[in-house]
Amino acid sequence: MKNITRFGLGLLLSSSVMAVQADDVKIGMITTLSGGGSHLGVDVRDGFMLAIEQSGRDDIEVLIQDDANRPDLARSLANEFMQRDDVDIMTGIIWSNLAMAVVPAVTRQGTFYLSPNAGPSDLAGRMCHENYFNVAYQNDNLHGAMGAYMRKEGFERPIIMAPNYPAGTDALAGFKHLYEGEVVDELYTQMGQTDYAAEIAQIRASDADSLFFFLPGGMGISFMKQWESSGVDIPIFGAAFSFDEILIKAVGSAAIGARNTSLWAYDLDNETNHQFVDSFREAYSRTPTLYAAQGFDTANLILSALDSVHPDDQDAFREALRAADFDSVRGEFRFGPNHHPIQDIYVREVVEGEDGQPTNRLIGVAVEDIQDVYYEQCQM
Amino acid sequence: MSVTLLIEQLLNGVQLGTMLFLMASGLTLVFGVMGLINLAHGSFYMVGAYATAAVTASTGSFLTGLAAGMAAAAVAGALVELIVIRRLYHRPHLDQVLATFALILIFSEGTRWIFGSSPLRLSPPSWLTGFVTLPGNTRYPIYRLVLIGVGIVIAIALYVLISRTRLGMRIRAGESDREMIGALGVNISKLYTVVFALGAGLAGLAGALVGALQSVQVGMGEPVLILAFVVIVIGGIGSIKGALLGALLVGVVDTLGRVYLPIFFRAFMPPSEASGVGAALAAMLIYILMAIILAFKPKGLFSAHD
Amino acid sequence: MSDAVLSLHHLHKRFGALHATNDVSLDLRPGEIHALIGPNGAGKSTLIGQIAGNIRPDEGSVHLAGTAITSMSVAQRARLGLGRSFQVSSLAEPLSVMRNVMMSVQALQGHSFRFFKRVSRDAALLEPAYQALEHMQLSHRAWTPVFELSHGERRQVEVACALALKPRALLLDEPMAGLGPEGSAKLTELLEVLKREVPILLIEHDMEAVFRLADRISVLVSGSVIAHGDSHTIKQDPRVREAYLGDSNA
Amino acid sequence: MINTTSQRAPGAVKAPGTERHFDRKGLVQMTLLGLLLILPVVAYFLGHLYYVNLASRITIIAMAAVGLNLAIGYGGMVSFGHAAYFGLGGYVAGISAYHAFDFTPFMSWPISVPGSDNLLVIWLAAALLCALLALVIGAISLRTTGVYFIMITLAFAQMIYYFANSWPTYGGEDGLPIYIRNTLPLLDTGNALTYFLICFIGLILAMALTSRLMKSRFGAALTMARLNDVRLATSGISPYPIRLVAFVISAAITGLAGALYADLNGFVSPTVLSWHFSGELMVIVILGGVGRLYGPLAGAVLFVMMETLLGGITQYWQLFLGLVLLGVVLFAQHGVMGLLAGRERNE
Repeated sequence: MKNITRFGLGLLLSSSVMAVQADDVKIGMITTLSGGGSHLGVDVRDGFMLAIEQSGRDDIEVLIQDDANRPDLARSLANEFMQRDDVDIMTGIIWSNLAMAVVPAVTRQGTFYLSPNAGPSDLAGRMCHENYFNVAYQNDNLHGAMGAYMRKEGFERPIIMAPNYPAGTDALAGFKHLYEGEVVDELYTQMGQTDYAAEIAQIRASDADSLFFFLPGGMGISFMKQWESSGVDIPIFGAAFSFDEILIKAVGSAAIGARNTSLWAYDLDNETNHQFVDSFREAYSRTPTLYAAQGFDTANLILSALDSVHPDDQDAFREALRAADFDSVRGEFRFGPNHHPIQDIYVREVVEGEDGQPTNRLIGVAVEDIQDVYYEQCQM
Repeated sequence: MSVTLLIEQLLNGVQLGTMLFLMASGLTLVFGVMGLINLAHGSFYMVGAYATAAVTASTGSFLTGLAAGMAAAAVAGALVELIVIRRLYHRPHLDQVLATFALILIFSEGTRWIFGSSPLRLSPPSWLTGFVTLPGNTRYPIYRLVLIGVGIVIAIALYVLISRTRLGMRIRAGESDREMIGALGVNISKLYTVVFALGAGLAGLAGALVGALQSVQVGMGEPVLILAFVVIVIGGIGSIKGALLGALLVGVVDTLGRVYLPIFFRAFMPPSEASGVGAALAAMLIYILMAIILAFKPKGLFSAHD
Repeated sequence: MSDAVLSLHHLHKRFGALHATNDVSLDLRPGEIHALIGPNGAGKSTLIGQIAGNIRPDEGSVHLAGTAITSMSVAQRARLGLGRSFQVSSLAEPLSVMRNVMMSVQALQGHSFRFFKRVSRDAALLEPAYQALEHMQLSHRAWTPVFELSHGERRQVEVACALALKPRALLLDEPMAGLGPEGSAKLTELLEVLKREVPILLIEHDMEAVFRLADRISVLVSGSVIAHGDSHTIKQDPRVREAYLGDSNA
Repeated sequence: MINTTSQRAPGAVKAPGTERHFDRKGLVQMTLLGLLLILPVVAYFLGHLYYVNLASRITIIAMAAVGLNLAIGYGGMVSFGHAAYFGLGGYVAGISAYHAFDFTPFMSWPISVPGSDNLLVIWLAAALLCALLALVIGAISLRTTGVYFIMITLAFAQMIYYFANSWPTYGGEDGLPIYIRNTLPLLDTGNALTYFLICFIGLILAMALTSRLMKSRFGAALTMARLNDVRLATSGISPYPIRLVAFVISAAITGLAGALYADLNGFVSPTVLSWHFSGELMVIVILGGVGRLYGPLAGAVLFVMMETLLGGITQYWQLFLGLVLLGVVLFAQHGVMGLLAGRERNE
């Protein structure tokens, strides 16, 4: 394996000094390793590199750069990868707004981009591209699946809450789309909000029978901690973005009992997944999050295509990717016509683990073979 | 909207305000006494929260953790003052901004290097979880009431410290005339270190207390820092009284704005749109408040300096 | 009173309980030096502030050449022809003497929103400024940065700045302070000549200079003018003697 | 005696040292500018487009800092909210292109305003709108001084940041893509070198404007407003309108840079409106040398290069960036230009 985190070269230094064989494959990874929410990027990177390492191939060079969660920096790094390093494939971006800044430019210039996390609706619909593959989810998937699940479970008066920004409003729209019923109220919080006392009081004052929220990262931690001591006792639901293994450990007991939708669970029963979880724990001494799983799958998808063809043959490589002929840690995996996954979405419940720490336990399937609603707008 | 809900939201606003006060009082003291703009004040908030989380996790005692957090922030403050800040007192505000901006980067990434990217766990102790039932059958978390109580105690303690003690006398002298306290024979550099460490310790205490309710993560100090600046500017820089009233004003306006603006817009808009517009306006509300106040009172409400 | 260049009518200013200016009326006539003296804390600074425009009076009015300037800003008053110097030198230290003086010329010639013509080649600015400096016998220091000047020279620059405004009246706030005998003598000489061109309201502690220069003297104590007249009258006035006996400067 | 009417030929009074002469400062400045121009051209013909785009980035950031330097360095107005103008300029480019792309009018009432992908139109609109915004913000903010000014400018920028974040029409937090770079007649703006040269000319013009401005009557008044506003007022010039106009020009330059940046990146998002970006612009100005014509350029070169190079070495690169900045502020008081070219004389 060649795990090369590239050292910056001087302005005058050409990348041609790197001794790389002509048929080697270069993958550029731009991900969030510093700043807010960097544990997502770290997990994507670690999952991805684990798969590359396990493949035993030494003709793959992975260049990794930190975007610090800044779109303009990500865009500049993408230029660096495409124009200086001449990478064949790019991947790694965590956040939708960064993906929107980077992906169209990358695919338009004839480089493949595989998304290990973000799935904004525009990239699934009117801005879809033949060189863009989403190996994670379309942003609506998990929220919609939770809507369907809560309807199925008989909750009739949910109150729903998200930050007031595009991913937040999309999340609530996605939820309502598959919930197919009236919600008691919609609450919009602020980006990066840390105090939820006002919202919790509103929730208590409503006569809701359940709460669905989308508060990724630190916002979710803050909310759940404050929720715990509020004395409101309706069940809470969310998407995996507030309930990854790292976040719920930071939340502590307050997360116990919450149910969340995910495209993957570490206790999902299939052979690939067992091996992945075991080897990840061994390599990094922690339980993988879904981001690690997505990174792992992304790498394996690339590897499966590389087995048959080099990315220089773009059409053949694209077909190989589209076939998705690899063993996914989430079981069944295939692409829809817009190169977004058609997959099962699971429901997990946060329980107390053997070590006393909260952990996710798989409790069922929310929706089988979910597909986004945007593929009809996609013309490739 | 019922009256009890309004009262509960007022309490929430006051609680937010008292925590902002802990941040703002240190900031305003440091500015009042040393004339220093400290953007890195939020870093002490973060240091306090991280130290508390780490010590609470290893000792199992929240109070020990709290003490450790406050101490760690104060020590960090003293060190920063000794190594960096004291070279900046006679520099223009610009240099202070650049240096403390650099300190933010150093503290944030240093913390991430030591503690990793994942948020840390920190919860209130079990004897402070749960809620009390207020008149009107409202349930209110005990921990938040404790926070209000701590804020009030600190405010009183600061008042006594500044108006009744030798240290306070020197601080007041420093605020009114920086040259004079040198003439009085006060050891200025020691006074500055003490005041800076005191401010940092208060920020650390705020970070530790609030960290138990929120996410202990890198960068947690920045939104609070901006709010604290709004507070001291509204209150009048250098004034502890201004910081207290500014903090309460900002806390209450922010909380009530978040709740009632969306409801207000629902009177003449479809609900989902009203929520969005209301939330957007609520996010801007305290900045609008600040701009209006400064437009009419360019030195804030209770300026210590003319 | 009608030919007065500068006149104050019944000015009042209170700061809380302190009646800092209490019904002060004064005037300044062409060709004269009118000195305003008074012990420390008499309210001189407050009064100057009201004349120059930093402080708004609570009651009363200020007129310059027949125009009411009570509600005008410092800059507006300056443009109307009120030149002033400060007790503590107030010049832009890093800049040359010329740059400081040219500011007044620039103001006199209208607005400052000319963006492209170089000041350093603008004869319309340079010439009058240089003349003002020659007037104050300082042209040899024209391109010296202010921070290199002596205390006395700075005083002269301040007066030159005021002169460059082609003022109708000059307001000089303790120009002799800190000058030493030689500097004082020189400045006194300069002012004696100057007063023929522009009347001067002189606030001064140096009694020798005051009695030599002033045509009329007003004495300010506790915010009120307690005595008024020529130097002889003032020297004899018992109230002035009383007020000054308690003062170290007497 | 003194009352002699001087008899000098017109123009006899001259400021000494106004003739150009070549010195260390000139050498450093010409080297900086020369390298910035030549290296991207060489890189372009060697086929390294990345370096051309990197140079464009540096150039644009430098231009934004030139704008800020006019306010901070020359006018003494420490604005902590210049991201607002940079972002607004960017959004003008983004929104205009969005409507031109969709063939929808930007505004239909009271007059119909179509979108445009013509860069000249966009630049004009960006500069004018930023000037207008700065006129409003400056008119209120300049009533305050010192820290209050720093904070009120920050407050206005935060308002705009939150507004852009939550206003869905133009993408909110996701930002707004510009699919195809906006155009100029006769030029292929999509070509990296052409675009770099456009940015370079923009930077040169901004610097020339600043330089010229500071030598004019307006500049003299602005300098005096910074050094001693009491003297300025006593001389008969109100500092307020002088400062306000300088603030407006400063914002327009920064806004223009924002428009260029949006087109370089092909998108605009609220990140460039955040207080972090305002802070970075300030850092660049201080890093280069406050109130020095070439300071922003030197600062931008250093900052962007550090960001780019350190980012490839370690994921904790911001720690080292912080240490470098701290070192500069503690040990190189007059910024990089002060270090390289010696102290600035104020004449």
